[in-house]
Amino acid sequence: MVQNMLMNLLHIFIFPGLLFVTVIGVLMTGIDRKLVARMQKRVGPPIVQGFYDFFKLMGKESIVPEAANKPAFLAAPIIGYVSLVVMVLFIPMFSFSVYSGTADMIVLIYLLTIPGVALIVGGTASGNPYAGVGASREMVAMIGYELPLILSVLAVCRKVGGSAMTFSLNEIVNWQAANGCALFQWALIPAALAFLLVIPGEVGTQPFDVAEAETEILEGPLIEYSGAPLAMFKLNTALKMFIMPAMFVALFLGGVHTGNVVLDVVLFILLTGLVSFITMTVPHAIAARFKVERLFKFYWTLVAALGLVSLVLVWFGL
Amino acid sequence: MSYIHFPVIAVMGQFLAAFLVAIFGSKSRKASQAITLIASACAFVLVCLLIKPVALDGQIISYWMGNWEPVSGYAIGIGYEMDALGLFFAVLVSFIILMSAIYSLRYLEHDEAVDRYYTLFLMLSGSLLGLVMTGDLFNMFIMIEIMTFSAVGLTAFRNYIPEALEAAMKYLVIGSVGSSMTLAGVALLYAQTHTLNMAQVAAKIGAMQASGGLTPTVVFAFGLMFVGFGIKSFMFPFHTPVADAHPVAPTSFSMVFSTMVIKAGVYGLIRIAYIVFQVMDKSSVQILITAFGCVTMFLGVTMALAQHDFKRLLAFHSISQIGYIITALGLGTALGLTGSLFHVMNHTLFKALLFMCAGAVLHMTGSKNLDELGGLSKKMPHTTICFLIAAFSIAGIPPFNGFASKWMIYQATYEKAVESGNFFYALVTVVAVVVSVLTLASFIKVTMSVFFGQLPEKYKDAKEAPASMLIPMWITAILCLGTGVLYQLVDRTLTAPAVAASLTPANYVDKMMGSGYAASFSVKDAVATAVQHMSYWNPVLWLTLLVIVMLGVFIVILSGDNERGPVLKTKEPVADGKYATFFSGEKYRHSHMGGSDLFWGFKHDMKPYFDFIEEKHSGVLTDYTLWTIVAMAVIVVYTFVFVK
Amino acid sequence: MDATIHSVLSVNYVAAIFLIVLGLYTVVAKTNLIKIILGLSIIDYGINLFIVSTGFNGGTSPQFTLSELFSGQYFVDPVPQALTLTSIVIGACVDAMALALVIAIYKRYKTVDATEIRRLHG
Amino acid sequence: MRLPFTPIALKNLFSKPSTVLYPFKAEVQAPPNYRGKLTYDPTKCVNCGMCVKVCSPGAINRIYEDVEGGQHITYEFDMSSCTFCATCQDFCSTGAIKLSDNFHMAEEDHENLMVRGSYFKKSVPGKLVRGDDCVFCGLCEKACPEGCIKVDRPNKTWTWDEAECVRCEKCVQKCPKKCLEFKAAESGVEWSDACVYCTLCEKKCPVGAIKVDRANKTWEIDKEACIKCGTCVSVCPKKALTLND
Amino acid sequence: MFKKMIAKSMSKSPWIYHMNTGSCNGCDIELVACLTPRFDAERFGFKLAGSPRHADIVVVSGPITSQSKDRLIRTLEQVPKPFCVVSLGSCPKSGNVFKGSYSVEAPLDKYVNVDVSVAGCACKPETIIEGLYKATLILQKKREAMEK
Repeated sequence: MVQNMLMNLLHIFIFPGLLFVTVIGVLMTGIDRKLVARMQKRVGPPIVQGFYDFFKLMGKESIVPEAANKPAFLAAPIIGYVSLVVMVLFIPMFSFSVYSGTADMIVLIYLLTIPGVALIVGGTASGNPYAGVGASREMVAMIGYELPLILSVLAVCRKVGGSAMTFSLNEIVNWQAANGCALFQWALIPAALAFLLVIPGEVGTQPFDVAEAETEILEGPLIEYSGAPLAMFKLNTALKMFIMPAMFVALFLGGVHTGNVVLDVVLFILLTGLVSFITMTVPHAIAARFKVERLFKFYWTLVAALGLVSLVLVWFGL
Repeated sequence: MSYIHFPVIAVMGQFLAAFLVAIFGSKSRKASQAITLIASACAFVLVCLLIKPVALDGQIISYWMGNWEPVSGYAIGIGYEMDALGLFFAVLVSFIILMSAIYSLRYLEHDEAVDRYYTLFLMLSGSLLGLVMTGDLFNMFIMIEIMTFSAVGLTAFRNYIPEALEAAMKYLVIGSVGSSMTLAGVALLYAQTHTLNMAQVAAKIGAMQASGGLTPTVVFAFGLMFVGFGIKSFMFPFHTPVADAHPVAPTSFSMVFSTMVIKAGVYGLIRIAYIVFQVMDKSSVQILITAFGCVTMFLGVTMALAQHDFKRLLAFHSISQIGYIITALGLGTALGLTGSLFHVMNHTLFKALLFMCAGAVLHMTGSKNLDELGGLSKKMPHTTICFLIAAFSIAGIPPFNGFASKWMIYQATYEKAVESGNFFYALVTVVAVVVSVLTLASFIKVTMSVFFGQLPEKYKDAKEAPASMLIPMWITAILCLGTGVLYQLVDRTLTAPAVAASLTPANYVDKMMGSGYAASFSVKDAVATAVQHMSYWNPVLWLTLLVIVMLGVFIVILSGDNERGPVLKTKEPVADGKYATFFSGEKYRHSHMGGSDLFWGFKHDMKPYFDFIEEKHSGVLTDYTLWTIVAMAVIVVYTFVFVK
Repeated sequence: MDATIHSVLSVNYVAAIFLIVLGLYTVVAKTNLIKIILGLSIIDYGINLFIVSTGFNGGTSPQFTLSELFSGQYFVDPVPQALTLTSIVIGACVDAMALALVIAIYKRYKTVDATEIRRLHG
Repeated sequence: MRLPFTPIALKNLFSKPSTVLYPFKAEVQAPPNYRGKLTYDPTKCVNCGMCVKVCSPGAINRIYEDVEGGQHITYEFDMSSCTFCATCQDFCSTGAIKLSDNFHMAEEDHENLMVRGSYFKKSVPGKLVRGDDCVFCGLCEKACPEGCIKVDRPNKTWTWDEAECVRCEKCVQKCPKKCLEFKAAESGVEWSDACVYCTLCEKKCPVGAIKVDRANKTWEIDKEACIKCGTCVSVCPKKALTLND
Repeated sequence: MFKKMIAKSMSKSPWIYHMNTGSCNGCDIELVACLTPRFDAERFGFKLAGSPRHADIVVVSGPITSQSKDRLIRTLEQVPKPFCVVSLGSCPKSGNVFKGSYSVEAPLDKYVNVDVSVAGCACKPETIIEGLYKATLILQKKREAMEK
C-alpha cells in the first residue's frame, strides 16, 4: 500500500506531474520565443529565458493594490496552476498513462475552463478597469473557442466509440493503436484542423492574445500583478502551451506504439513540440493580433463549421 | 407505521399555519414570523423523517382521504400517494421554504403588512407540498391553482411598485390560461377513464396502450396537460411572466418562486409523461420535449446576457436551467432522468443562493442595476464568497454541484444520440455545452459588475448582510459544495430511488390500488435502456489530486523568499502611492468596468440575433398570450399527428 | 347510450369548444385588460360546460334517499358536477384577483391598455 | 487562405540571423561623418565665445578663474544637454571643437558626459595701438579671428573695434613689421581728441588737477594729484575723457 | 539554490517599461528599433512590458513636460522594487533645446535618481543596448542590497 502511495506521489509531483510539466512548459516557451525570433531573422533569447523570467519575477516584490480583493487576487493564479497540473495527470502519453478514468475527456475540457476563469477572476479582483476589459475579452475568446473544441472532441469520441461512444482518452489511444491515427481517418481531418486552430486560442499566444494585448490594454487582467502571482500566471500560460498540443497528440496522433515506455514518452514530447510549433510559433511569427469580434466570428463560423462537418461525416458512419 | 400520516400532516400543517397567521399575524410581526418558522421547520422535519422509509426502503405511502378506500378496484376518494419521486421534490420544497422563512425575517423589515406576506407564503408552501404528494389528478390541479394564486399575490406584494402589479397581471393571465388547459386535460382524462386517481388512470391507459394505440381523447388530454404543465414550468414560449416577476417580487419569495414553483411544473411533466400516460418510450414525444428544452436553454441564457437588472438576469438563468432539466427529462433514458432530477436539486440549491445574494445586495445597497453597482466584495465578503460558490456551480466548474448534473446531462444526451442514431441529440449536447459556457460568461459579468471592480461613491457605507440572512446563505453554499463533491452519496439516497420510482409505474399502481392491479391492466415498467444510471464522473479521485498538488504549490510558495509588500490598511481607495490602481498615471477616479459594456465582441457579432429576441420580448401582455396559444396549438397538433 | 344522448352531448361539446376558442380569441385580440379578464372567464366557463356534460349519461339527477334505491335505477355521474363546482369557485377567484390587480394597475399606470403597460420588457 | 509570410518565415528559420552581436562580439563603426561625442582642443581655442552663443540648448559654458597674469579658462561641454547639431563645430573659427564618431555615451555618473578643456590665457591689457611703420599690408586683418581690424590699403586707414576684440594677440604675432602692440592704458584719466576744450572738467575737478588752455588747445593733467574720482569723465559733454584704473 | 537562481536571473530578464514624457519620439523609435532584428535586444531578455507593475527598467524619454510630470511620479511609485531608471537621450537629463521653457520641468533627477543616462539626441540603438545592459548590472546590485 505504501509503495503504491509513493508511486502515486511520484507520479503527482515528479514525472508527469508538477515538476516535469513545469520544466517542459517553461522550456517550450523558451524554444517558442527563440524560434519566433529566428523566423524574424534575429538571434532571440536563450532557451532558458523562461526560467530567468520566472525566477526574476519570484525575486521581485509582489504588490497587492488597495482596490483589489486580496484573497481572490492571490488565490486565482494558484487555482489556475493547480488545475493545469492535475490535467496533465489525465493525459495518456501513448502507452504510459497515470490516471485514466473512464471519462477523462470531459474532465479535461472542463478543467480547461478553470485557468480561464482563474485569469478572469484574478483580473476582475484587481479592480483595474484595464483588467475589466481584458477579462471581458478573455471571456469572449473563451465562448469563441469552446464551441469548436466540443464539436471536434465529440466527433472523435463518436468515431472511436463505434456503436457505443467513449469519453476515455485511453480507449481513444488504444483504438488509434489498432487502426491508425485518428488524423488519417479522412472523416476526422476537419475535426483535427478545428482542434489545431483552437489550440492557440486557448493558450492565448500572439495572434489570439486578445485578452493580454500589452499594446492595447496593457496586459489585460495581469496589469496589477507583480512578483510571485505574475510568475504563476506566466507559468499557467507555459503549462497550457504543453497541455493543449499534448491533448491534440493524444486525440489525433495516438497510434504510435513503440516498445518501451521511455521511448514513447520522448516521442510524445517531440510530437507535442512539433504541434506547438505549427500551431503557436508560426502564427506568432507571421500574423498580427485579431480584433475581438473578428476572433469570435472566426471561431464561430469557420472553425465551428469544420468541427460540425466532421461530426456530420462521422455521424453517417464514415 | 406512524409515518403514514406524515405527508398529510405536513400539508395540512402549512394551511393551518396560514390561517393562524391570518388571525394572529396582524397584531405583531413577531407572531407571524414565529408561526411561519415553526410550520416550515416541522414540515421539513416530517419530510426528512420520510426519507428513510420511502427512499431507502422503497416503500410507497398511500393515504386515502377520509378513509375512502377503493371499492372493488375503483378509486372513489382522494388518494395521497408519496413515492420516492414525490419525496425527492418534497424534501427540496420544504428545505427551500425553511431557508426562505429564515431569510425573510430580516429581509422584509422595511415592508409593512408582513402577516399578509406570511399567509400567502404558507399557502404557497402548503400547495407545493400538496402538489408533490397528491395521487389525485384534480387535487393536483387544485394545488396548482392555489400555488398560482399565492405566487401572483406574492409577486404583487410590494404594490407600491407599478412593475410589480404589471408582472403579477401577466403571470395571472398566462398562469390561468395554463391552469385552464390542465383542467381541460383532466376533464378529458376523466371523460375517458371515469376516475381521477392517477394510479387507476395509469392502469387504464396502460391497458389501452397494450391493446393498440391511445384513443384520441387521451392524446388530446396529454397535449393539453403537457401545455398546462409547460406553462407552469415556464418552458420556451411561456417563459416571459417569470422574467417579469422576479425583478419586482420580494427576494425571499422569488427565491422560492424560481426554485420550487417552476419545479412544480417539471414535477407535473414527469408525473404525466412517465407515469400517468407512459408515453416516454415514444421517440416523437422525446423529440418534442427535448426540442422545447433545448430552445428554452439557449433563449434563456442569451436573453440573460443582454440584461442590466441583477434579478431579471437570474430569472432568465432559471429559465435556461429549466431548459436543461426539460431536455434531460425528455430523453427518456435512465441517465437522462437522473441527470434531470439531480439538476433539479442542484438548480434549487444554487439558484436559491443566487437570489439570496441578490437580495442581500438589494437590501444593503438598495439597487439591483448592474451598471451602478461595483466593488462590493470589500464591503460584503460573505455575500461575495457565497455568490462565487453559486456562480461557479451554476456555470458548471468541476468541484461544484452544477458540474456533476450538467455533466450527466451531456453524457445522457450524447448516449441517447449514439444509441438512437438521431443527429438531433448530438446537436443538443453541443448546444448544452455552449449554453453552459454562456452561463459562465453571464455570471462572470455579474461578478465583475457587482462584486469586483471599484466601489462607487454611493455605496461607500454598504455593510455586510445581517446574520439572519447569512445563515441560510452559508447553509445553501455548503450544500452546493457538498452535493458537488459527494454526489454519489446524494445520488444513492435521493435521486436513484426517485428515478426508479418514475420508471416503474406498475409498482406505483400496485401500491395505490392493491397488488396485482397493475398486472391485470398489463401496465409494464418503462423499458428504460440500461438502468446503469451511474455517470462515470467520480470527483473523489480528481479532488484528492487537487488537494495534493495544492499542498505542493504552497510549499514552493513559502520557500520563495520575496517579501510581500505590506498592504495599507486604509479603507478608501488610495489615490497615490504604490498601492493605487494603475490608471496609466492618472489619479484614482471611479471608472468601473461592468454591466452592459462587457462582452462587446460577442454582442457585436450576435447583434441581429440579440435585436430580434429583445424586440420579441416586447412586454405587452397580448403578445405573450399569443405566444402561449400558438405554442399550445403547435403542441396539440404535434401530439395528434405523432403520438400514436 | 342511445342517439339522443349523443345528440345532446354533441351540442354541449360544440358549445364548450366554441366558448373556449372565443375566450382564447378575446384574450389575444383585445388590448383592454378588463376584456382580457373576461376572455379568461369565458375560457373557464367553456371548460366547466365541458366537464359537466361529460358526466351526463341519460340518468336522473343523483338525489335519492335510501328507500328509493333499487337495482336498475340509473343516475347521472355526480363526480364531474363536484369538479365543476370547484372550477367555478376557482374561476371566481381568478376574476376577483385579476380585477383587483387591474384597479391597482389603473391607479399606477393611469391606463388599462395592455400595449401601454410594458415597463418590463427586453 | 493565403498565409502571407510563411515561406519567408520558414526560410529565415534556417538562414543566419541578421543581428549584429554588438556589445560583446562585433565592433560597430559609426557611419562616416557621424556627429557623436564632442572633442575639444583647448590649445586651439581663442575663447571667442562663438560656440557658447550659438549652442541652442546652451550646453556649453565657460568658467573663468583669475590667476595672476591672466585667466584660466575652462570650457565645459555637457553632452547630456547637447543636441549634436554640430553648429558649434561650424562656428568655431579655430576648429577647436570637433564632433567625433564615438557614440558610446551611456554613462552612469554624469561626469563622464561632461567634456572639459581648459587653458591658461595671459591677460592682455589695454588697447591695440598701431605703430607708425605700418605698411597697411592687411595681414593683421586676416589673422584676426573676430574680424575687428579693418585695413584700407588705398587710403591707408586702419581701424580696430575694441568691443569685438578678444585679445587673442594673433594680429601682434602676424604683423611683419611688429608695429602692433597692446599698450595698457596707464591708469588715470585719458584724453582723446574728441575734446573741445570747454574747460568744464577743469572747473569740476575737486583737486584742480586738470589745466586747459582754450587758446592753443592744450590739456594736461597732474597724475599725482588726480584722485581718479571720475567727475571729469562724467561731466565732459563730449565724452572725451575715459578713466582707466 | 533558490536564492542563487533568483540573484542570477535578476539581470537576465529585464522587462522594459517605456514612459514618453513629451518626447519628440526620436528616442522612442530608437528604443523600439533595439528590438528589431538588426539590434535585437531580446537576446539579453529585454521585453517591452505593458504595465509598470511588470517593469524592471523604466525608460524615460522626453523633457518631462508639466502635463506629464505628476503622471511620471505616480507611475514611478507603482513600480515594484528593485527597479532602475534609464533616461533616454538628452531631454530627460537637461531638457535639451526646450530648457527654460514655461512648460518643461526638465531634469529627471529632480524626481527620481537616474541610474543610467544614455546621451545622444536620438541616441543610437547600440548605445541604448549598452545603457540597458549597464542597468541590468545595477539591477542585480540593487537586488543584493534589497536582500540584506
